[in-house]
Amino acid sequence: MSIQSRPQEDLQQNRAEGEIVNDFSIQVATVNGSGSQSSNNILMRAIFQMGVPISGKNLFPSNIAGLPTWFTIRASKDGYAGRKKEIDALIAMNPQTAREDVETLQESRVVIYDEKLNLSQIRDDLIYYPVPFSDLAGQIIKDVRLRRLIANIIYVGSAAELFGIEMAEVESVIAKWFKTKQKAIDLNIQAAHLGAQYVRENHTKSDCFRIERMEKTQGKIIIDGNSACALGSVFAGATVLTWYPITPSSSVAETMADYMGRYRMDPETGKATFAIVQAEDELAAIGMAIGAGWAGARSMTTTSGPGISLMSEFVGLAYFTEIPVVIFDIQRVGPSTGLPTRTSQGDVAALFYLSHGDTKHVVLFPASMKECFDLSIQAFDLSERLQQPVFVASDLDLGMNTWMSDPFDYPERPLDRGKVLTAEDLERLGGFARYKDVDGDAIPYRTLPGTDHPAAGYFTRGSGHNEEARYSERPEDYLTLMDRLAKKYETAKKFVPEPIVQFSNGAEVGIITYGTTDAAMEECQEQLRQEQGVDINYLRIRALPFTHHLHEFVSRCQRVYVVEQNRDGQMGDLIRLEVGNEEGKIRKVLHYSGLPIDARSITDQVMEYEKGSAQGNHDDSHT
Amino acid sequence: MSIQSRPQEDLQQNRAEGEIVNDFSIQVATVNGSGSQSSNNILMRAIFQMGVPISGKNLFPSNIAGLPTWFTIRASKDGYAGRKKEIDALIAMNPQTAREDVETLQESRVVIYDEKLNLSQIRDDLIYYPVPFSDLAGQIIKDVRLRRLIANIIYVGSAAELFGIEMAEVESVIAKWFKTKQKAIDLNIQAAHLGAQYVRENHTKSDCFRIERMEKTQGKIIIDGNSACALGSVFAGATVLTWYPITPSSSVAETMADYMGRYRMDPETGKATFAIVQAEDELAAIGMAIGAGWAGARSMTTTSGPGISLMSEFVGLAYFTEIPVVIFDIQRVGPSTGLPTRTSQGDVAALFYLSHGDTKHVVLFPASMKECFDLSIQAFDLSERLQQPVFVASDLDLGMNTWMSDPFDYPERPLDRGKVLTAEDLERLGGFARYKDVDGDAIPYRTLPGTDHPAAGYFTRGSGHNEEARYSERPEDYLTLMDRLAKKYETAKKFVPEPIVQFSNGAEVGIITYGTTDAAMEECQEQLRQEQGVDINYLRIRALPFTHHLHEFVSRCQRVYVVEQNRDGQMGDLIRLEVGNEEGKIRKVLHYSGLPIDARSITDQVMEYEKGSAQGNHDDSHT
Amino acid sequence: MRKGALKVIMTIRTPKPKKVNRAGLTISDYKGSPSTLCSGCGHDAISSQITKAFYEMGVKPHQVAKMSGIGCSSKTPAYFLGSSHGFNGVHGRMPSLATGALLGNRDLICIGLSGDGDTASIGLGQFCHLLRRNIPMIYVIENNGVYGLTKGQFSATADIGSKQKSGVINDLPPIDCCTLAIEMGCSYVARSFAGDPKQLVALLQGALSHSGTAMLDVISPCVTFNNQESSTKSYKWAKEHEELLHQIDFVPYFEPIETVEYAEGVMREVEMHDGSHIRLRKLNQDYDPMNKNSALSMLRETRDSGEFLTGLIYVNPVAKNFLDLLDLSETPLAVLAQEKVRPGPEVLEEAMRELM
Amino acid sequence: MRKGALKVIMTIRTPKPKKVNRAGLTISDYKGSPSTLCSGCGHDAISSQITKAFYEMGVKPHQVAKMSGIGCSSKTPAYFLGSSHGFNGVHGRMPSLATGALLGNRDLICIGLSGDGDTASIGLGQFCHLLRRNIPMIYVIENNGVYGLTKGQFSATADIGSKQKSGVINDLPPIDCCTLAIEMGCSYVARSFAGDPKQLVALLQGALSHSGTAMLDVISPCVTFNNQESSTKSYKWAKEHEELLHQIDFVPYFEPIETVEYAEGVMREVEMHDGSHIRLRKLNQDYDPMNKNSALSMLRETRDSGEFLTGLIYVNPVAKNFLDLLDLSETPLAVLAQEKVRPGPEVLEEAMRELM
Ligand SMILES: Cc1ncc(C[n+]2csc(CCOP(=O)(O)OP(=O)(O)O)c2C)c(N)n1
Ligand SMILES: Cc1ncc(C[n+]2csc(CCOP(=O)(O)OP(=O)(O)O)c2C)c(N)n1
Ligand code: SF4
Ligand code: SF4
Ligand SMILES: [Mg+2]
Ligand SMILES: [Mg+2]
Repeated sequence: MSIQSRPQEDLQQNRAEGEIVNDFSIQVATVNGSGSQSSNNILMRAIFQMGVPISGKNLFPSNIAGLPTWFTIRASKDGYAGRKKEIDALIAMNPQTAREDVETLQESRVVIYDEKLNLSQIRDDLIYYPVPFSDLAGQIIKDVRLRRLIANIIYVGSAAELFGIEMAEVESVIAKWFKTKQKAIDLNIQAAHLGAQYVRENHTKSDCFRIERMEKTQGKIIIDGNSACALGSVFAGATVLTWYPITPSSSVAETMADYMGRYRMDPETGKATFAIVQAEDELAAIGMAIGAGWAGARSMTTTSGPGISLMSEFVGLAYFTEIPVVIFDIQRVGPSTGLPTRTSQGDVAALFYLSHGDTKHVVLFPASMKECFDLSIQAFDLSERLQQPVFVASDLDLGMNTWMSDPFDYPERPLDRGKVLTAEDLERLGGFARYKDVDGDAIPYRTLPGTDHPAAGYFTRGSGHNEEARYSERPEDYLTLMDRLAKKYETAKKFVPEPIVQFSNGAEVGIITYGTTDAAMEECQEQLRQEQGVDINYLRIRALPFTHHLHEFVSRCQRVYVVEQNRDGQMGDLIRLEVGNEEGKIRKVLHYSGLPIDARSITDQVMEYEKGSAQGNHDDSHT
Repeated sequence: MSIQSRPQEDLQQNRAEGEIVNDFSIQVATVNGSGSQSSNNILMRAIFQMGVPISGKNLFPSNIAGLPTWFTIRASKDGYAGRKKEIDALIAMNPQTAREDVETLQESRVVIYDEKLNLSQIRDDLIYYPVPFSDLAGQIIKDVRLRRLIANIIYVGSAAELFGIEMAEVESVIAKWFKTKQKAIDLNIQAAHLGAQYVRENHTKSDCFRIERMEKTQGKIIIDGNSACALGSVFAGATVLTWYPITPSSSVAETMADYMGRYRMDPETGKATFAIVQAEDELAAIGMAIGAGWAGARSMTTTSGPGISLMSEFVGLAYFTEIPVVIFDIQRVGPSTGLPTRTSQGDVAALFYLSHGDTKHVVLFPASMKECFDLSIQAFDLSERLQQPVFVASDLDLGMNTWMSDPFDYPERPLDRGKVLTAEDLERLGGFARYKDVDGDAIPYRTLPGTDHPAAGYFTRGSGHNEEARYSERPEDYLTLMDRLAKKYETAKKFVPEPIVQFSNGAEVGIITYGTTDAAMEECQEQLRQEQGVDINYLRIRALPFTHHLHEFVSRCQRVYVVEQNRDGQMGDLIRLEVGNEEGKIRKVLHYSGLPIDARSITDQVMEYEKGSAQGNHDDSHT
Repeated sequence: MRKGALKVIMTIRTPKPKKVNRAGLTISDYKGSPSTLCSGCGHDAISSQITKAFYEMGVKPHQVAKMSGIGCSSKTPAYFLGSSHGFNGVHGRMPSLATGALLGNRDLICIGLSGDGDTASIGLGQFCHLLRRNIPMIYVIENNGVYGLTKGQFSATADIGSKQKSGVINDLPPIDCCTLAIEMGCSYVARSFAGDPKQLVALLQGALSHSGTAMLDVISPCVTFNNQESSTKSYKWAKEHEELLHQIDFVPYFEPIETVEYAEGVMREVEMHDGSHIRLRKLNQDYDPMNKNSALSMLRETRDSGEFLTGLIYVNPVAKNFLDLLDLSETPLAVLAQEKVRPGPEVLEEAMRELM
Repeated sequence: MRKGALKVIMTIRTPKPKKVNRAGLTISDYKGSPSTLCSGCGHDAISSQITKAFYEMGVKPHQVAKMSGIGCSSKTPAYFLGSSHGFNGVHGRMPSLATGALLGNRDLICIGLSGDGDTASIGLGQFCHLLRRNIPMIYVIENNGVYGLTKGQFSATADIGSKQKSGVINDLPPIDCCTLAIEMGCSYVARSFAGDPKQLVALLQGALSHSGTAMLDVISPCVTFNNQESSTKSYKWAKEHEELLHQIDFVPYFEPIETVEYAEGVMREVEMHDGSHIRLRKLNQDYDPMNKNSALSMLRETRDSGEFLTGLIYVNPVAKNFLDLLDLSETPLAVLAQEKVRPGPEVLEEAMRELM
């Protein structure tokens, strides 16, 4: 299979005097479990070390070994990190997909491939560089299994040679990658050279793509969103993580376990200042997290769609009993099991309304590596401040793909543990009412179990209760409680991260996004400006509930496009509820194929609308 | 505690020359488990047999015995069945609540009470009829436990005497109630007479409430909504019921078990034509129901809020794999455990969006006993026709309270088993593609397991699949599938029950309700007309998705009030998404104390808005 | 006779009724709000014994966390230790809440109350996984063989062949929570009866001295829905069929152990984690509750012979509990200071360098 | 030697390889789509034996319902009996789907495929309740002690002390699915090994002849995440430690039973529900799989001694299954005609009269 239908971009167009420098994509087509991950990373990092901004997207199947996988490296002098629809250079290593992979390329693109596949007959409008990878591998290693691995690093060498990636950088990356394994280092470097040498001796470069040293990556880091969330949680002082494995969220917990083991053992006692428990399922995972939050720990769980559904009942309990807990939803393609290894933003409505009865939840939407780190930290503060569950809605593209980023800043603000009464406080106050709105912000005070004061204890229950936390079926008590919870949601608006807003003079069109969709926007704005002469105002949502900024933004635009990666335009609906939708002002631009959204798709859909011709799949049933 | 704050209705106002006939409410305040249920029913049915329309609402605690319970009988010559806010006659049997019960009455109302409680000092603006219930009971029975039961029937006699309920009717109801238990019949009749006699000899009637024979109940039945849903399911040909006990839904399953045992044993074989299984929890209950639906049975499950949350993951599976299953949600007050014995319409959003990812569900909203029967039947047809889960959203008020109704009509249409291919069909067609939109209505064809044809088998999976039901991660397959499911939801609009619409000439105000809220509307319309001179247009939603009627209705009204029993105005939001909300045209009238909504509360809130002064709890954050 | 015999023993055991206990508190400090259960409900009897056991052991109420699911049984935490924190969660999922609470604060003395439906029907999975983890808490099943709060449906411990008021008959075998608990690795497994207060108090005190999960399967009749004589969960049946495995004396660590002379094999003494002693006095045969296999056989035999065996069926006083295995800091995680849980800037820098 | 011995027996058993079976179908009619599992995965070996067993028994593919949860193991139903209906549901909840499918159509021959995580971790509750109900189906646990599909985390059957690639160590005891199954009332309990095709086929055929739940706990190595020698779920360990409880001959009901002479106590014969016979030939000691208690003791002993016992551990060929108990109409509920399921107008009138 191939991962895309043949897109329409004319190469000539963006070619500056015959050459395209630091602005193209290389896709390696291989099978999973074949060990190509490291070579792909080495290739990507070598470009990175030449100062050229990169991003890497791994498109893998939902199985363990033997099925087609595509790793796409995008080099972008402008630092565009979103998916680039068109592939400029294909490294075809997978017989199963080679033909289709080649067929879907656009003309005059590059194909580096294993000679045996002989692909050159398929089309004559491409530039082919056949390389006998396995034979070359055979020259330096006998073991057949290893030979496969070595072939991978050989294509790195060939590509480096072709695109002008300095071999010195390749070598240094290899050295870093294999750390202390000197034998591996030598072998891989040897193989890389072999690949380069072969190309040098047997091919003359006839394509237009080149990497040239620049200065845009100094001091940058390369990381994935799940690791960034894990780091954020470590520095948020999270103490209890209870989770159940599910793609694409597992690596949040697993990476966190590593970091915790390194950074969170008490130096004095050598004991753990955290507990990580793999629960028997998601009901138990969220139950444990809520129990820990109730006891006063900074607790969290990590999951994806199906887990969110299973957590519904417990999340309602936490909302109603006002217990802090942070829930990471690394979204994948739903409904049901859906496409576990594809990305989407399809859980927005589920998260906002999660659980039966009148519930509304706080959800944060990180859009970058920095935000994965920062908002993870803020999520814990918010959750303890507001005494309610807080969701961090990431997705597979953000969470499992590799992104370039500035290093993270150390948090300035100390931990906000919220309104907790100590024994001393109780002594002073002579008691407390667990669910009373003392401060007028609808946030009550709580005590932690174990607080050594006769007035500390109270009874938490998911059934009706009054301000003293006593059981009550009285209509007036229930109204008081539910109205306070509604008011607390208003209070939340003061604490959640504000949207990022950007106005351009005289722009009529507004675009709203959230989360990873933002990665395509810088490029999209450029396309709209360059190709269409359209300037836009831009707002990026970072949290539910919405803040007043949204109203202002919408009122300052003639037409607002909400761009998101799900079928129903879930955020678009929430925005319409919040600000209304006078004469169809709020329009939906949707992308839900499971592939990360790309600038081109957004630009095209926006322009379709703008030309008053919105039609087809992505037409919007509400307008 | 008392169940309401003191309402403001001036008795004089609705008093026709000094007397109020067949238009008042009697509330019996007692404790649960004290056996007052039967006497309350006898009192209510005696009035019913006098031709006077009645409705009975039981307000009971979430425990088994010993806590305050209020049973309210409303006699209404106009047949108003909604809750009447003000209590006209109190029968005070519960020392725990007597004082507060009396304090919350309005002036010149009636109090019949156990002499020992001596309540007459509390206020002097009420009419008191003390009766020594236990002493009287002691006269006819020694056993202390039985004496308590007998005291209950004694107050029935006293009330009958006071309000002019014919003793002959009381006797015939008692006879019916205790069926063949002659001893019980005699004892109860004796006790009733004793109660009547005591009042005759010791009190002179000084209140204005009277029951007078009329002709409005002939041929009517008395039933609760859960029994009506159970009967509907029996006649819908439901074959598999898998459930887990939860208030207020349990009696759907339990009543259905009775009916099935009587009406659905195969006369020829004596075997069951149905299976009823009490599962270990709601995940298993819905799982079994889906498995049965997949196998081709008409399957159903019954639950309430917490169960709905637990069913989330499985419901997403059924939506995505297109398996019919009917889910009854007898709504109670949520979130979480909430108030298990109070009523609400709080699950609308949860049901509509249930499960992660892009999902939208079909939900039916019965508003009467007849509709509980009819829509239950239609739910199964819809579910098999559309091949997706269908929810029947009832609630505690509808489901567990007693309502008067016309008898149910026998279904005209035969069962619609939807698009199922037999071995013969397959032979003719030479095969099929499980998920292909052959007819252009987005509804595919299915085969049942066990179909004796080599082409019958297909593989059902919650993961991505193509039209042939094969595993697929291809973006284009996923888009095709999700777009078809969206289109199928459009198709559903052709099949779901249309709303009930009623226009009055020149009316500017429109009111929209659904489910039990309708019970208060006839009375509310009368109040608006009589007291405010306001005529309204009325639309009652009977299903999600909405049909075109909603758009037409809204466009023909200046201002539309969506009246519902939850905090967030969940249906109101769905309506706003559907038709927009130009200058705050769609307004929310909310009631969420856990008590059934009453006409007065609606009338007052609507008028508040109309006078441009909507404020307070029920203010609407969206306008 | 038995009761007589018991009394004697109790006098040895029970610390002379004092006005206040070691914590300086009176018995009423261990009471809760008035029960809203049916009068005569077995659950209320259990609440009283919990009150008594915690009082006699001088447990500090503020250290206690009372956890429960949903059901009549799960309401009981409101009816004892009123000044302790309590958490009445969702149906069948108390084990995960309790586990989390103890992860958050390892110092809590945790007691979970559940019903047979809450534990053996909806909660079976979480129950088993809690036992596998040997979470340090007392887990009481108030076992009446029915769903009380929802008015009498069968639970997974209902007698096979038993009949509901509605006439429905149960044809599934009951789950034996004690056997299951032992198989799942529970380190303190006891069965008792709401109608046998003395034994129950002793077993609860033993449980309080235990460092892992202490599971008590307590037959607790539902007088409203399942107290007919035929029910193995009825007062009458349980009274008539109760077979004591042994007589139990509990000697708390803070009491002097008077050495009493016993004939060979008449008494076994189990030293608990906290130094308390459980003394088991032979009745019919000498029974070793530290032997898992004989415990399982004993359970099978008595089950087959329809006896209602009560007592301390299995105990392993030294099994490591889950918190030990996690090697958690002594200070409860919930109250660790910021310095302990937020690494310094240099750590973040190190992490960043590695990613460059 | 063992293998040798087995071969002999097999020749007695296996119906001479024919081109087509009783259903007139060839072995390839029982194949499915090509596997996408790792080459060498134990699960694929099991799929082959299922294909073989169903072929040899002449099962009609259209009567079969293949059910599964989520996991590498749960993908396997796609890799055999390609023309049968299959249902790959949600994680850990296959038991309820299978139960429902059989309620809807009692004629289905149902086989469920699950993993140790799917069954013993997330699915433990539903698994136990399925067994209690004795649902008539084959339930295969492809037990590799890890979560394969999510890349190697521990399941509830992971060896205590075993180490993940990440270095994390498991300190919880593994659940023994066979013991649990017997305790929960399962009526056919077997343990086998993906590397012992002959035994597995025989056990699957016996399962096909059984009228209640037949649970097969099959050790099925995960070559990618848990095949290191130290793992009790690895090929090497299993091969080296496998202890056959007996040698199994299966004689399907449609084959003549040649009476072979055996010395006293050398062979046991179990007659199955459908008239097939399972012949168990003594190896070390004579073992009676119809005795629950000895089955449980045997499991405990071998577990303690670290042996890997395989064979038919317990069977009760006459236990009533859930559908029998429900007294369902012979015609599957799914295909009952309208006349059977919608009572006439007179019935509704009667119901209405009662409510007046
Ligand atoms: C998710 C969920 N399902 C169902 C219920 C309804 N419910 C409340 S208590 C209960 C069973 C209680 O039985 P048991 O645990 O034995 O307690 P008992 O009342 O007998 O003491 C049920 C089914 C619920 N509250 N939540
Ligand atoms: C509700 C839910 N939680 C988590 C997952 C992720 N998940 C998929 S398979 C699996 C475990 C599979 O382990 P096992 O059942 O042993 O099967 P194996 O892959 O080892 O054969 C998990 C946790 C999921 N699909 N659904
Ligand atoms: S219903 Fe049964 S369990 Fe519940 S309180 Fe009453 S007696 Fe106890
Ligand atoms: S990961 Fe393990 S279980 Fe999964 S397919 Fe590979 S070998 Fe089999
Ligand atoms: Mg119970
Ligand atoms: Mg596994």
